[in-house]
Amino acid sequence: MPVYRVDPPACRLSVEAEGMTLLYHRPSGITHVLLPPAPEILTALADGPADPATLAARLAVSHAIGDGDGEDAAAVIAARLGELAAVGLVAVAPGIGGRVAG
Amino acid sequence: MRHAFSVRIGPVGFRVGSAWPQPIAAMRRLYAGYPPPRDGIADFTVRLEPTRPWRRWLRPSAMVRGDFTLPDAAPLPLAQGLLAAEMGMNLQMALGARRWLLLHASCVERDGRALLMSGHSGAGKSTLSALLGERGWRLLGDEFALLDPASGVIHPFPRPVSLKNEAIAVMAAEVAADRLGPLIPGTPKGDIRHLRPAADALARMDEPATPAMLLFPRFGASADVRPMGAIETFVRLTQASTNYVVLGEAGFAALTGLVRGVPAMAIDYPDTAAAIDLVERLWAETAR
Amino acid sequence: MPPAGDVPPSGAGATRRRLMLGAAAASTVVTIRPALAATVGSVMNCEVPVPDPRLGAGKWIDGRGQLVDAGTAGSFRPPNRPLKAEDIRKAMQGANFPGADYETSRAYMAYIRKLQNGMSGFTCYQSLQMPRA
Amino acid sequence: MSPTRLLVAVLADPQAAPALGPGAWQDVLTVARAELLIGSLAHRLHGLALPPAVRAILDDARTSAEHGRVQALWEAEMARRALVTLGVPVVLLKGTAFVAAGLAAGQGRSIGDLDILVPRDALDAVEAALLAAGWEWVKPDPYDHLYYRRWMHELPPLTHPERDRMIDVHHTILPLTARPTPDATALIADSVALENGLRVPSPADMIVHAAAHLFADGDLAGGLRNLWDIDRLVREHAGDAEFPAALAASARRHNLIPHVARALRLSAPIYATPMEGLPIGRARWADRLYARRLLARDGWGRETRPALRLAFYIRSHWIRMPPLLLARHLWTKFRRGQRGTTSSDRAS
Repeated sequence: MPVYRVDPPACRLSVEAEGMTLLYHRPSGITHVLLPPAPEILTALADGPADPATLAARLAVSHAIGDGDGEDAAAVIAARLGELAAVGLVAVAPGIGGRVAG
Repeated sequence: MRHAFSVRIGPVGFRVGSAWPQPIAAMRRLYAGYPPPRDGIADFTVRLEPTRPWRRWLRPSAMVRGDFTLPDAAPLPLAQGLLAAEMGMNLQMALGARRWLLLHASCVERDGRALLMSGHSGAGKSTLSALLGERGWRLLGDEFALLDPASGVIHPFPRPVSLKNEAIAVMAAEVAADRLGPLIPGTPKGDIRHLRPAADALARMDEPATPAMLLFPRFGASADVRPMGAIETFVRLTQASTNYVVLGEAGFAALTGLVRGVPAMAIDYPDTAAAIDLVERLWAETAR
Repeated sequence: MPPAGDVPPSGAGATRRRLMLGAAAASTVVTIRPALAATVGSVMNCEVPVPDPRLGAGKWIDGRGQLVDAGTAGSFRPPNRPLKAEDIRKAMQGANFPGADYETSRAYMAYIRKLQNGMSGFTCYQSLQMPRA
Repeated sequence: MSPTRLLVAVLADPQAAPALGPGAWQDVLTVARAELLIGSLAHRLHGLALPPAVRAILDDARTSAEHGRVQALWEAEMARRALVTLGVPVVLLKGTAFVAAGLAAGQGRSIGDLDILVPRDALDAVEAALLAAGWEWVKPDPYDHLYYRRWMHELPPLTHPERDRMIDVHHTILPLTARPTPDATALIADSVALENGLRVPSPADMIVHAAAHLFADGDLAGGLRNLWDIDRLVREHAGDAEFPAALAASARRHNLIPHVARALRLSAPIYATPMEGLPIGRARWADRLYARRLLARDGWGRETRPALRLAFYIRSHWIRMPPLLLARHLWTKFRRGQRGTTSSDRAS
């Protein structure tokens, strides 16, 4: 299972509304609309790189995990991390090279 | 270029050059009373040029070029030169505006507060804003609303209103004849006639207004109102803006500020009379 | 204008909030893309000639949008004027082109969807799609 | 003085700007936009006393340039993430390299597609990694692929549909058909690593590549901006005594001495670039033709001197492909045209 990293919180500007998050990603200049668990994943990953299983455990500490329609939590987290990596909000280690723009 | 005309519409200065005299003469009449660009320097340049040298005389057709262009634009017959100039100016705003978040929306003002109406072309927002402009509202613009990222106010862009097909007769019944430009038949969008904004709207074109209500009007079977949440409004407005992405963080802050501060509603209306009643009622209830 | 807050820091002390994970297949990220579709009608005379006059003059269109010889069985006569942006936008939502029946309109749309970079009308269709779904 | 001459004069010496009148400003700003130099101009004139209308237009240009910079760096970062596991050197080229390396040439610059140079034997691995990471062929036409692989110096262009950005993967810096055959291996070997692991050419190689790009694979389109890059890159090392020798050595190694010499001979009169000790070779009467072509634009932004422009356009095809191959290429395109599928020639 790959290990994922996230760039520092200062790279993201977000506004919560109606249970969703409008997020501006400074290094890419791209705006995303995030539904749970995506924002929670970014926040938890800020505590250090993790693979999906580790992250699922970390999230279980700070959140009461609702069941993912019976699917294994780590599998759901892995899918969400893949989606976040595709838009560049997280990266598979070894590294995040993006400096904070501007 | 042989023929040229410069004009300022709200905060934006344009210069239009043409290989033919007709479009420029028509613009002088339509834009009579508009100021020249500030400091004598236009923000954008538009050029009306023949597609081929011989096309200047043989079945002349005007290619619209300028600072910003889109490949694949088809030329327009010279008889529609006024429309070609309008489209060229709109294209410069759509691709070149940076000082404000550009919303494809019409906008009217009352008591210093602005009503924005956004939607696809053909949703009737130009006609609605033109009608309101004759009913005690000040027309800020029928095509673009300019949202200032720093202050959150709307700057007017009162270009002549582009009336299409049935809307021409509707407005002709409302205004003096000298307010209407020439009829331009058979354009790609049907018959077009331009309506000059009221004298007050031109005189106060530098007076911004604070956004107070946001409507997404649509022709519908019967009058209907549906409140919209901040997220849906935000996403829809990013699709109604041609420069949201290029403004970066300032665009994000401006748009999140707007959708969190201003009530938004999707409205259906069967006819313009019902639309105006609906707008007046919602404005009275909402924009205190 | 209220300042947009930064991401709230996480911490072990935070009370445990409910977090619905949702199904693995359910996407939770929507990316905002540059848009031109809403304004294309008012910023350029955007038309799509069917077929591209340089390449397929005299050809007809088959059901999959391919150019075929005139009169081929199951093919459709091309429109006599370039298709206008307004009509294409409506056809993208299922409407028919003016003066064309359902099958003909679907054939024209199939042709338009196959437009490649460099073919005339490509940018017009591309801007009608912005943002690409 | 023509608006284009005024533009290059103000770029070279910003102090000349406050003297311009409204008419001159209108034309200079219009030419600057058309030549993709308005971002650079905005940067050069920042802080000077200017008419409010001019400052507003230049502020807009800086907003555009800043967005372009963020997009270019992000595209490089996404390519880096897709290719990092290959352990292959990835050298950024042109505008993205200037910005990534924080050079003066990158300030306010409008940046186009992402250009990267990779070792020739890594081309297939790079192609596979980019396709796996979501990039797609701009034109899936098999004939194009064959043409690009055999004769051009790059993979067929790829685009990322999510971000609508194109990437050109090169394995040398000139089409194989062009007579001078630069030493791509040396360019990669001498490249400099950035903090994030991506690489940029050495300072001397950057100038040599910019000169190659200016003359060898284009019809001088965008030449005024490419020449500005060269001026800024040269000035970056104005005080370095060894630099002229390094530049001459790089030009020799890449068989591009005449291109570098001509680029420098054009940059001096147009941007007043300091030339002491630089390999500028002998002045040629053709230099004047290049300068006239670069400055061929009027105050309305229209291209002028059509005959001269056509000559350079034909030349750009001629030198990219030997005559026989050019004929076969055009004949194939013509025959394909008859069968209703096409791919127009993409100016690189």
